Amino acid sequence: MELTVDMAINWMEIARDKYKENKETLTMLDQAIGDGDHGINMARGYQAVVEKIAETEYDHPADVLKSVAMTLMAKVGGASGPLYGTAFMNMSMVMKGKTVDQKVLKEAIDHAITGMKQRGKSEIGEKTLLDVWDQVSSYLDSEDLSEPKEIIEVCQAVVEDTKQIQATKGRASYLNERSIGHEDPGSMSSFYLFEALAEVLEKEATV
Amino acid sequence: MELTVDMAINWMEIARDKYKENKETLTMLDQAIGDGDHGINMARGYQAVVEKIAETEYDHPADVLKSVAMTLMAKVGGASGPLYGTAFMNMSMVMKGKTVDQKVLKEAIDHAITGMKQRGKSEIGEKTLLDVWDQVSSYLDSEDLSEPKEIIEVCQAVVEDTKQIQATKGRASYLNERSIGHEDPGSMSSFYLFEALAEVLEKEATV
Amino acid sequence: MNGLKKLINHPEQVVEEMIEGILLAHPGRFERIEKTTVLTRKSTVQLNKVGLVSGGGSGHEPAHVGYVGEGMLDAAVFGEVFTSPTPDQILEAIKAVDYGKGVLLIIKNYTGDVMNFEMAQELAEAEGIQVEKVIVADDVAVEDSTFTIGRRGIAGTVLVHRIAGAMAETGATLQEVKEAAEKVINNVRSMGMAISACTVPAAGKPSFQLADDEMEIGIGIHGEPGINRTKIQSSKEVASILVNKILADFNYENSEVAVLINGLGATPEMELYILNKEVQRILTEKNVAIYKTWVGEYMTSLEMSGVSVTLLKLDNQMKELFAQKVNTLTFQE
Amino acid sequence: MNGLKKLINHPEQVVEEMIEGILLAHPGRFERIEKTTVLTRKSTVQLNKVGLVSGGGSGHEPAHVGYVGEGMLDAAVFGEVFTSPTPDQILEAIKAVDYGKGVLLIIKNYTGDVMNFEMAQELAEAEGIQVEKVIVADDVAVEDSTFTIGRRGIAGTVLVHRIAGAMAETGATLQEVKEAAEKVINNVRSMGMAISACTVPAAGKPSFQLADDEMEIGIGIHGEPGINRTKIQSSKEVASILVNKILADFNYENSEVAVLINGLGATPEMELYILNKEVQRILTEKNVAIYKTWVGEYMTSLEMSGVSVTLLKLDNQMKELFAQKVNTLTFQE
Ligand SMILES: Nc1ncnc2c1ncn2[C@@H]1O[C@H](COP(=O)(O)OP(=O)(O)O)[C@@H](O)[C@H]1O
Ligand SMILES: Nc1ncnc2c1ncn2[C@@H]1O[C@H](COP(=O)(O)OP(=O)(O)O)[C@@H](O)[C@H]1O
Ligand SMILES: [Mg+2]
Ligand SMILES: [Mg+2]
Ligand SMILES: [Mg+2]
Ligand SMILES: [Mg+2]
Repeated sequence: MELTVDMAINWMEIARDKYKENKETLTMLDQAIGDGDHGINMARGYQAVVEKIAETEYDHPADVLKSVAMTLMAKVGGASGPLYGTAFMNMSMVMKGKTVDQKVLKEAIDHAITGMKQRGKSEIGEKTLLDVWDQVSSYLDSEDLSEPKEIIEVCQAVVEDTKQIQATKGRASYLNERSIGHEDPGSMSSFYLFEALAEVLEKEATV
Repeated sequence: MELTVDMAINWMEIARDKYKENKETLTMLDQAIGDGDHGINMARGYQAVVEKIAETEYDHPADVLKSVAMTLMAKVGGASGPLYGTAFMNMSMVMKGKTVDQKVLKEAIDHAITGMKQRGKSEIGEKTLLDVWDQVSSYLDSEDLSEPKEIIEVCQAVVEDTKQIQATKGRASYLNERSIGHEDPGSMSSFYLFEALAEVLEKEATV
Repeated sequence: MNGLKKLINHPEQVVEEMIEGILLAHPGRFERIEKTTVLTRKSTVQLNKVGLVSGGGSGHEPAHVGYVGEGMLDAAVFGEVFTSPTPDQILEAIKAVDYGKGVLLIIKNYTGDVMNFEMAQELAEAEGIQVEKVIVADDVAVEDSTFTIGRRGIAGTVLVHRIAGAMAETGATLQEVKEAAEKVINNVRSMGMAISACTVPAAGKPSFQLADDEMEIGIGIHGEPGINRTKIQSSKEVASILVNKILADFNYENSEVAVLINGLGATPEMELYILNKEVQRILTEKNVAIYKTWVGEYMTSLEMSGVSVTLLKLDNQMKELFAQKVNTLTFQE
Repeated sequence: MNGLKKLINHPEQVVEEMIEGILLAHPGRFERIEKTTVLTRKSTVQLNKVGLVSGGGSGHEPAHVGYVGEGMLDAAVFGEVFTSPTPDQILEAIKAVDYGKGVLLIIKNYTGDVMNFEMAQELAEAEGIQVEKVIVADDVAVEDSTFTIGRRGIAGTVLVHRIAGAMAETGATLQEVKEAAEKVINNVRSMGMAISACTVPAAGKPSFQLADDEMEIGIGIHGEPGINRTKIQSSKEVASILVNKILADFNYENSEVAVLINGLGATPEMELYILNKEVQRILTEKNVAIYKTWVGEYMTSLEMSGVSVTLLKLDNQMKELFAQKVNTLTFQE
């Protein structure tokens, strides 16, 4: 595989559609253990992302992701804005000047995780979106990307797993053990993001 | 008939019980076309009345009614406080030094009506408690009091009739034609008052 | 407890307990006349001015205690929830704030309020105190008619307190203070609406019911039903309904006005400011110049969700009086 | 319209329209930084003091704009409803109120707020501006733990604004202002509860549901569920739950405190004062002396019905700072 500029743009377009469509789902999840704005935040952010990248010319996918980072940072707010902003910024840094194959993608995701951990002062296993990114990284490490849709299953499983965890970071942590039994909204939004990526890669693979 | 001190006291006790029991009915009626406090006002006022007259010695029913007037004036508030206060004050003035037979009672009620009209700047037929007092006066004029319970029917009919009237005084007047179809809460509270009186007179008649 | 969704102890004790809570919170501001529900202005100096008394049923907080202090009222009389206070209480207030120049009663036009205040006035006059009264009737939702009690007094009353209070503070005579109050009354109009009702504690259930998609136009401040029920509309449309009804009643064109956007209890400040934006847009379109604006809760109706809009046409005297110092819980300017 | 029971035009435009409504209502108070959601203090003189910036999600009005002005904040940054503002906006605020003595950020302890403000701080420092921050975490409902994000910042934040603002006004250095703020943070504790939830406009439905006879203890100010749900109780019992939880966390005995009784949006003033009475009774019983009390809406949660209680242990410096002049929409003392 190779992630091109067009694919990166398409990734964002599909993500935008998914966030728009699933705004209510994310709202509901965030209402249960947070403050109910996560769906709104993501929908607003990715709408702005798509508008931004539509009006710009890009030479390299790293540049697309940098635009995405800046836009998310400025339009999302809350906890997810800086986290996703940092993630895309760090991915962009890794990809810069490189051909984005599976290895580079995995390195980019790892660097995104490093950045988010630092920004969020958090670790894997605290019932946050980090848990999804971590498993995507592992998957890219161990499997070749011949069937990109497998990423979707991997993410789905993590989201399901976050149900069992008691949150220790983010708003859900205020609930103590009452956070158990609910999926983490940020993990769900990361699921949509990687689902969108998987669909782009799948499309590319079958061309 | 002759209204004695004991009967006047008993009248107030029965009235208190009726207001306590029917607080919700009056509240409901006042919520429909007023502000919902009439039941509370009457229950509070007559509770205070009974407490007041229990601790006082009286020589004449006029003195009892004067206590009632002062207490209602000080404990009820709203529109009904000054009106009922004035009514009892004026009744007391008429009864003073007299044997309270049917004729004196009728004169007392007429004087109450005069006072309330003046205080409320209102007339008969404006969907207020005056309508009930007016019919009680007519009844006392035309019938002998051999069956006091007839007063109850008279009052009941007036309350029913207030439904058809559009209020032009009191809070219900703000509703314009929307006040039609609802009984006037003040008429209903006057009904309870005369029902109590009728029961006292009835008791006396059958002794 | 009684199962009511209210943070209270006993539905019949709310007024007494509120007064105690107010005194504890603001020990320097108020004096309670013993065994009454009257709070008077605490002053470090001997006052030599017309005394101003207002009051009415409780449940409209910050009215009226929030307006007691320098440059506004001298006493507030608390009635039971939505029930006018009684003449004996009002009389005590009059006696307490008669500093020698007479007392002005500022009454909202409700049968109960008018009767109870008038009786107190008669009693005070019988004791040799000079008392005048003004009656505020600013609510254009209600028809102005000589056959009925006429219009209600609602949030516009606050501006009467403000102007009469400032006038009294200058040392003006009772007649002058009364005239200043009447000028406000003649130039002030209000109109309100609600999207949910309120519950009188002792009544235990809401005064009326609005469906999830309904609003009630022309609501008063006592949980009385309004004059018209419609589907819920945007802030823009609500502003237009309220302002147009006011403008149809009184000509504010080409004049300078004070605007009071008043929340009825549960409406977030966010929504009041959004409504303010719409109101000011309409006024500007209609050539009404805005001199001063207040946005907040000034005359509430317990936890009712809704707003009222008040306009007051200003002249130079009023502008000068608005510039005067005021120091009450709700106004500090 | 969208059928929401709110007086708005469009759920996604509420913050922008609110800002416009605020500017129209108070033209003399605020300046908007162009193309941002930042309102700064309008001053007739050149300021020479530490600049104070606060902000956060909207829906907490009067926080934070109500605290912008002489003796408190220099800028408020508005985020979307319940969503921290973004670093670019905060950066603009920092730049605007850097009068040459540096800027202090007053942040409430939420992951989102902390991250966005910290990023802005980094960006501002990169531009050569001296920036310090304090993080308010006064809510004792949440466990204090180093493994988690720790406690939330709620109504106690207002007192941090007040003291840091007064300190800055004296011309103190950034370090001194920060220390004054931190002293408040170390001595302030709060706890809240709700009897009904609120609805984020764009979410369209309430954040949680409470039955007619339920209340939720330990609620935050973002419509998050609380820590404990119980049957609704009397004001007396609510006061005792809230105050005892605070006293269990911090020893206020034999000290002087400031008390803030904060309504979350829909709770009538009447109920806040009744609660105040109960709170003060308990404090007096426990030998806590009350120096100053505020009762009202200071840090709301849209139209949530509920309250929070805040206690701050005072020393002489704080008492002097509380006596200093403040002139904002919400505080004028
Ligand atoms: N410290 C953290 N580290 C990593 N992820 C976090 C952290 N705090 C929160 N999150 C993620 O952010 C999500 C919430 O995002 P959002 O609702 O947009 O922000 P907020 O909580 O400020 O309202 C959570 O579901 C969680 O996955
Ligand atoms: N001007 C008036 N003249 C005679 N009766 C009146 C007048 N205004 C009101 N009432 C009576 O008072 C009743 C309402 O009493 P109440 O609810 O206690 O007072 P309020 O209207 O002040 O809340 C009405 O139902 C009506 O019968
Ligand atoms: Mg959230
Ligand atoms: Mg009534
Ligand atoms: Mg009443
Ligand atoms: Mg949020």
